Amino acid sequence: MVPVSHVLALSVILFGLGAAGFIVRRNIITIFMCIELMLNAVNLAFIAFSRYLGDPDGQIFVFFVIVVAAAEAAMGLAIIIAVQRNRQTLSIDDLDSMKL
Amino acid sequence: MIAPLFYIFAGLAIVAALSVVLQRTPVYSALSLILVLCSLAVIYLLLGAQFLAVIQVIVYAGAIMVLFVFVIMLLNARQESPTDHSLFARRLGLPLLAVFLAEVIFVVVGHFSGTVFAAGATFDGGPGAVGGLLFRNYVLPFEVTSILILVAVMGAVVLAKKQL
Amino acid sequence: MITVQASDFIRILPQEILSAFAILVMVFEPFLPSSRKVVLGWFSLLGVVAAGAAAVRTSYSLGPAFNASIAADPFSIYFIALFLLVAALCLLGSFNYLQRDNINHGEFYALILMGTVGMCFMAASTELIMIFLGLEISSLSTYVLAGFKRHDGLSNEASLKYFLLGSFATAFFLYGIAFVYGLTGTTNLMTLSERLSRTGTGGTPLLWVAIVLMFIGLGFKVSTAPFHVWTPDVYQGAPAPVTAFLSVGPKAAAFAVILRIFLGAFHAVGSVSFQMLWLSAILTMVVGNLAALWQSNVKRLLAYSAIAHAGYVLVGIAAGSAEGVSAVLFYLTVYALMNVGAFILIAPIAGTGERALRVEDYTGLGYTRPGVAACLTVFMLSLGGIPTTAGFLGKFYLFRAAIHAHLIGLVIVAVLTSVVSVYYYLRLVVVMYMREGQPQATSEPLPLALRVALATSVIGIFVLGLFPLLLKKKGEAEASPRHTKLAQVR
Amino acid sequence: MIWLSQHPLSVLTFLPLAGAAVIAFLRRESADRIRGVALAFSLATFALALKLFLAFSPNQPGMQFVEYRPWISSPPIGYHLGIDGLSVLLILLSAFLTPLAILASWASITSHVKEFFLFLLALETGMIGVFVSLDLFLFFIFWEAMLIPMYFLIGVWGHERRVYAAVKFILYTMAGSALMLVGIIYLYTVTGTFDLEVIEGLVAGGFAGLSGSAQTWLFLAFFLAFAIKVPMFPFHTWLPDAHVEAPTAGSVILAGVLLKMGTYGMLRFCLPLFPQASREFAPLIVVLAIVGILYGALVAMVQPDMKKLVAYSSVAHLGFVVLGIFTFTMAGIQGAIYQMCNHGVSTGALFILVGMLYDRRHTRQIKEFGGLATTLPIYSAFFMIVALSSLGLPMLNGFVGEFLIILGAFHVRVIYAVLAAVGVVLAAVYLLWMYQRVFFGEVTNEKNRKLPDLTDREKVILVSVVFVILWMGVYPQPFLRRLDLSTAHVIHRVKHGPASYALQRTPPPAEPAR
Amino acid sequence: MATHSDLPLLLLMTLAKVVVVLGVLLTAIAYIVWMERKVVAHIQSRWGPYLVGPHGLLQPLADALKFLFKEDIVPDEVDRPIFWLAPLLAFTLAFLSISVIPFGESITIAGHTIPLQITDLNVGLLFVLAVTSLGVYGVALAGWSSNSKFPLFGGLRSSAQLISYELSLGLAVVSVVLIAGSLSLREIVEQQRGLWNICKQPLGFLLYFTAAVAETNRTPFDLPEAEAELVGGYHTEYSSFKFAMFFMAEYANMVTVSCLATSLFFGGWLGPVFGPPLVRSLLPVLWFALKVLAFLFVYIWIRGTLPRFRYDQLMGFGWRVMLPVALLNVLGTSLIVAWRSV
Repeated sequence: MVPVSHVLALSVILFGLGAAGFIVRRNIITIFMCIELMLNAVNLAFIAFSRYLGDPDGQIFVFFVIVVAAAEAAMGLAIIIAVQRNRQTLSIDDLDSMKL
Repeated sequence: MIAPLFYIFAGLAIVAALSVVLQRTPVYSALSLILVLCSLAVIYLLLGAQFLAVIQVIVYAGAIMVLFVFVIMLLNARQESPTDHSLFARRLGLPLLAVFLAEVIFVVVGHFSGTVFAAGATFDGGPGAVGGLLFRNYVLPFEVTSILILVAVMGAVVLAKKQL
Repeated sequence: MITVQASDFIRILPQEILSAFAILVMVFEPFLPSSRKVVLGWFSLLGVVAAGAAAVRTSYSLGPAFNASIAADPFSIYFIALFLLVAALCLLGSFNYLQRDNINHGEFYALILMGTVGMCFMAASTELIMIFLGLEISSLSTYVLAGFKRHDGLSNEASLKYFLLGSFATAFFLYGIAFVYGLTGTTNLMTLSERLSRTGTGGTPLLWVAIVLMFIGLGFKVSTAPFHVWTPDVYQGAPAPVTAFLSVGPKAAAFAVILRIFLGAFHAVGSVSFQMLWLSAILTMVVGNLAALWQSNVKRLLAYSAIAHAGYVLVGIAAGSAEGVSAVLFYLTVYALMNVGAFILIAPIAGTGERALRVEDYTGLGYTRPGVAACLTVFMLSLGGIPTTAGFLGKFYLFRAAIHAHLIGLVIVAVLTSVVSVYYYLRLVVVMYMREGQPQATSEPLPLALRVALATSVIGIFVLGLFPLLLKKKGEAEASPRHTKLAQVR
Repeated sequence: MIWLSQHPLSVLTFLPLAGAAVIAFLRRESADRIRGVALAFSLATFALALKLFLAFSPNQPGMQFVEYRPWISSPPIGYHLGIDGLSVLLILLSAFLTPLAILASWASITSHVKEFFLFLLALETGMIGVFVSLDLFLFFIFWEAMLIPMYFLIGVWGHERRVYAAVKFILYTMAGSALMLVGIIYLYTVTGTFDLEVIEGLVAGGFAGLSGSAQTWLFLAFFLAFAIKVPMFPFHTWLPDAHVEAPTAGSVILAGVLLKMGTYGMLRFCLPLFPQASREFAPLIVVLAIVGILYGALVAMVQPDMKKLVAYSSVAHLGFVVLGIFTFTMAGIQGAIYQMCNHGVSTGALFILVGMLYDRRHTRQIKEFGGLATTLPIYSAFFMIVALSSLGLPMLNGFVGEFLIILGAFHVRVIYAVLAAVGVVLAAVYLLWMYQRVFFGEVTNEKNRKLPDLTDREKVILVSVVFVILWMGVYPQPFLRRLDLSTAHVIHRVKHGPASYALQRTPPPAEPAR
Repeated sequence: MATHSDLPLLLLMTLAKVVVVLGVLLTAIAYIVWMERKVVAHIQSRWGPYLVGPHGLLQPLADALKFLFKEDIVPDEVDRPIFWLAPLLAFTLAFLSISVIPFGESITIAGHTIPLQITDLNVGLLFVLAVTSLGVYGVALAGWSSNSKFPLFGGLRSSAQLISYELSLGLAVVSVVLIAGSLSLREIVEQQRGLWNICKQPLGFLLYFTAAVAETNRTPFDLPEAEAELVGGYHTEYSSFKFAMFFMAEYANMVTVSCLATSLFFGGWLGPVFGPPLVRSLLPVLWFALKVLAFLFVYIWIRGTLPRFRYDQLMGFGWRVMLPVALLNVLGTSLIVAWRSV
């Protein structure tokens, strides 16, 4: 069997990559995708724990996270479309009209 | 059988996740992300969560990511141009993040070192089990989700529709 | 099979009523011409009032509901009442604004109601899943509301930044939950608290990691430093009544969650969460207040002030006592009154399209619009913590709790930064009364609804400033006898 | 009505606020009616204060006219009022100066008249409230709340750099009082009450909850707030700005009353509550006070601006007061209290006089004047009397206070007395030199030739002031008599520290029932 | 659950099944194309392919050769990796979902009972839905990577269409699942021994089939490749073998959808069974094949007779008619199921 810690390590690595991408990337769609990556890392952790504890409740959480991710995606992409429509840019660096 | 498959797909997931982060073209990132999602679905399956594995593919890969790809195409997002606006964030944020996550890994691995998954006799990841829980113990969250989705629908319409 | 009883539904009655009204608003929306959409606003207000009545009803049948995933306890009733107050004030403050800026869509009201529902769920839930869902409902509503001026670049930008950073934070919060779950095998706060104290897993580093992760997530929501970076941009870009809503509502809700989780469920863990709160409080107060000094845009200025106020609240939470909790509850109400008041007042001053937002635009306002200026002055003084206003008593209670807990250094930082804050609050007063010139601000008379909202805030500020016990007694009931009871249901 | 007569202090405190409320409902255009109402209320307050002063029994120890009423039950904050000899004098001073300030701004304030008088009356409530509060919390509320009207008075109706001055004023004071708030809350957490008398009793009884170092820190927290308010030497920089930029009424109240709050606070709180710390810090404070006296005097001497000169003279005079307090002698403290009143009257009068000149010429530069004695004889005469009072000429009020203080200092150390005396001489130098340059000699500036002399209203103001100056100089007994017990009490507390004082003069108010 | 000792054998058998199914399917596809050309020709009073082999029976082979040996044109501006990936994805996914469809009961060879199905997942139906939901990518990415106007529009249209109709499709399937109480296709088929689901779910079937036609981009829903407006739609820029992959994917999808319809509504392999054991186990496969063939014929028949929708009509129909009806159907079904179980 696979040790629990290996699954969790995978989860942390994915989470970290997502967070790093959030910081590094400039395209808002990519940034958003990095958030999705983080959510997936969370889900993996939940499933690993759920399996580890022999307790199916953790799966429920994953279910809700997926639902929320879907809702967020719909919303986020709508926001991105609205931004693109008004500002003609997808780069987070161009969205700085409010500094002071 | 399970262990090698796990390591193969874990490796695939990491490589694909790296690709999500490093690709400059959003479509490539999206495709890499789909790959991550599918690898994870396989890992879910290996961990006994069949229902969620399938849901992962249907909802995540099949709906959410389609939406992403769709928007990328709609907005015709090509390669992003590198800028140094974020230099501060990179210089400060990345090392901090790295340290923090290294610590987390250290703690997690330390905490669970040596433990393996119990033989999954008590664990049922099929649709029946999940559905049963959902409608018995978690009926309120389930119903509340409908409000969430209503908000999301409303929000998406408000923000993205050309004429209200 | 499914064991849901009638009492379960009574215990979430306010949320149900709000949701029902929100849906009705959506149903009626297409049948009203654009000019008469304000009817929906009044209808939503009716919904808020009805929910208030429902909260009273709920308070007579306290207890856990839906498999202990949610609790109707004094704590949640208090917060629900607070959210309803905020929603009502924001609704009153938005009618005219929406019409004037030509964004008079019924969805606005529905989203405000939905956001309130989410916040109510956050405060009432004793189950991390429910807290998470509540958080998401309120967040998604406010993301849209922030971008409600669809054709305005700033509003879009605000919405986007709020969304991206909010989701980022949510991921952290969730990850924290995952670790808590992995460690204890439960996501129910009551069970969690029991298991933590029984098994003594309190000290494991993994739990610390979980706590830190959750705190990062919630820290974004309440905008504590260094997770505050989104706040000024979002507050500036969002339509002013929305800023009023999101500067108070989600923040208070997140504080409710922090109280429930950190003082309720994790109280056995102690030191780590305390260190974190302490550090974060100091950073937040210093960063918020110092940054506010350089702002020339009123909304940004108030945004930094809102950050600073989160720091003050953290002082009360760091105290970690029942006294601290009661002080926090009191302070949040006070904060709601003054901050909502200030933001909904900014809207009519700024005029169509929110043009007059610089501090200089307020020049001479004290003489051209004495009433408006007087209200704004009251809000500023209260935010600055000048006695006889509720802002002072709020801070006083927080500091008292902290000193009781021997956090004197923290309190000294707090009082000194609040002196600094007086400087920037008074800048507005200075330009309104002490500078000559014609104000850039518009001079259309205030609509009735806004007057009602402002009067409520101003009167509330003074009444609470002089007779805090009208509310404080309630706050104490919520927090007593021991804060550990927070997560439990009497 | 019976209720009103039974609660004289509440009535006294809130009467001006009632006046402010009345003004709030008057129409903006009827400026004269507003002025009239303001004057009427301030005079009524003064009458009440006078009645209170006369009714105050000099032989009865402890607080008089005590009112107690639970206000906020958690934490137990009481609406606790009461006065002793110290406060009754200062209340009288406040009530006396306010009508003068109103009269002095009768004609000079023409814009936003309504708000001006509204704030002025609100300010009076704040001042009296500070002096009557026997609950630390209540005291703090009045102490802070009072800043707001003052801030507006300076900021709206002041001179060129008014905004700067107003903000500086409020920030300095708040910075000090913020720490005091921490001190107050800490004191509460240790003793469980905000009631001054209860805490004092505890401290006097050798209360164990207050360790030596805690006492030191608390003393510093309180003292800093008061020292900034006084202002003592290194914290004085807000004062010249505020005084100079404030309108006449503002300067009068600021110099006349607000500065006294600092010294009042030292006497009321620092000394009795933290006797040990007070004794420890006394030498340092005395030195600072003397530095303040000399520094204030020297700087005053070179000021080209009359108002600034008066402002710096305040620094010097308040140095005297602090010196007197920290001698811990009967003479020193009595002198200090007396000097507080003197300074209030004479410096207030000086500001009024400078204000009158400013109304006529719109300048305060000394070099702009000269030979005014010929064009404005009555004015010059009044100015002379007031200046002499300020520099401490025997037979006038200033002398009594300064003499007593120097006497007290002499008991502690001779050198203190000598240096303080040098300060008196310097005061004579800068005041008389200024007087000489402004009033004597030929009229050098043509603009000064046609100046009108005092109006009747101005004469009323100045006559009343001079009357008080003379009375206080010639017959200080009624004032000093009322101070005896209070002073003795303070000295006893500070000298004998937490050692032996067990006498509970007034029973502490019972813990309020829920 | 397989124990470890069975594992190699199991793998071997699975592999064999994959090879067989794939072979059959590929051939089938080839001849469906032939059938389509013939049927449409006859509907239009023509002869159709007639030259290569008797009745043009070798025509598919000729087509395949042509596809293989034609020049593979890759335009300059395309996004090469994705341009490659898209047809591959479409092709693979189309063939993947067939793996859970049971085409017969079981066959016993050398003492081993082999179910006539590649894998029997307990979430089999969901697996099919999952795989079909991924099908969008092939089309969308093809349109995108071509970096050309018409393919992009075609790709976008197709994505929108697939997403829209997938909902109705899923909901129609849900009503069947509600009745069956299982997600395993084998079980669903077994339960239809008494009565085919088409009798219980006529509306469901109608919805399913309509949505299925739309899902496979067939006429009258073939907007993504509407020649009149979009030249060739998403595969305008494709040629040679890559085009063939799209082509085969489309037909494979048709087969899958027909298989699914058969299993869900028409009793799958069920039918009269008689004869010796081998025949007994092969007859169900025949029934299954015939039912599927019938569906394919209907497909072609529709293509031959119905005109194409306009794009807004298509979307409107999907969201305003199909979805509400499907929802009502689910609601009604669940009420009946609930009422029965009380």
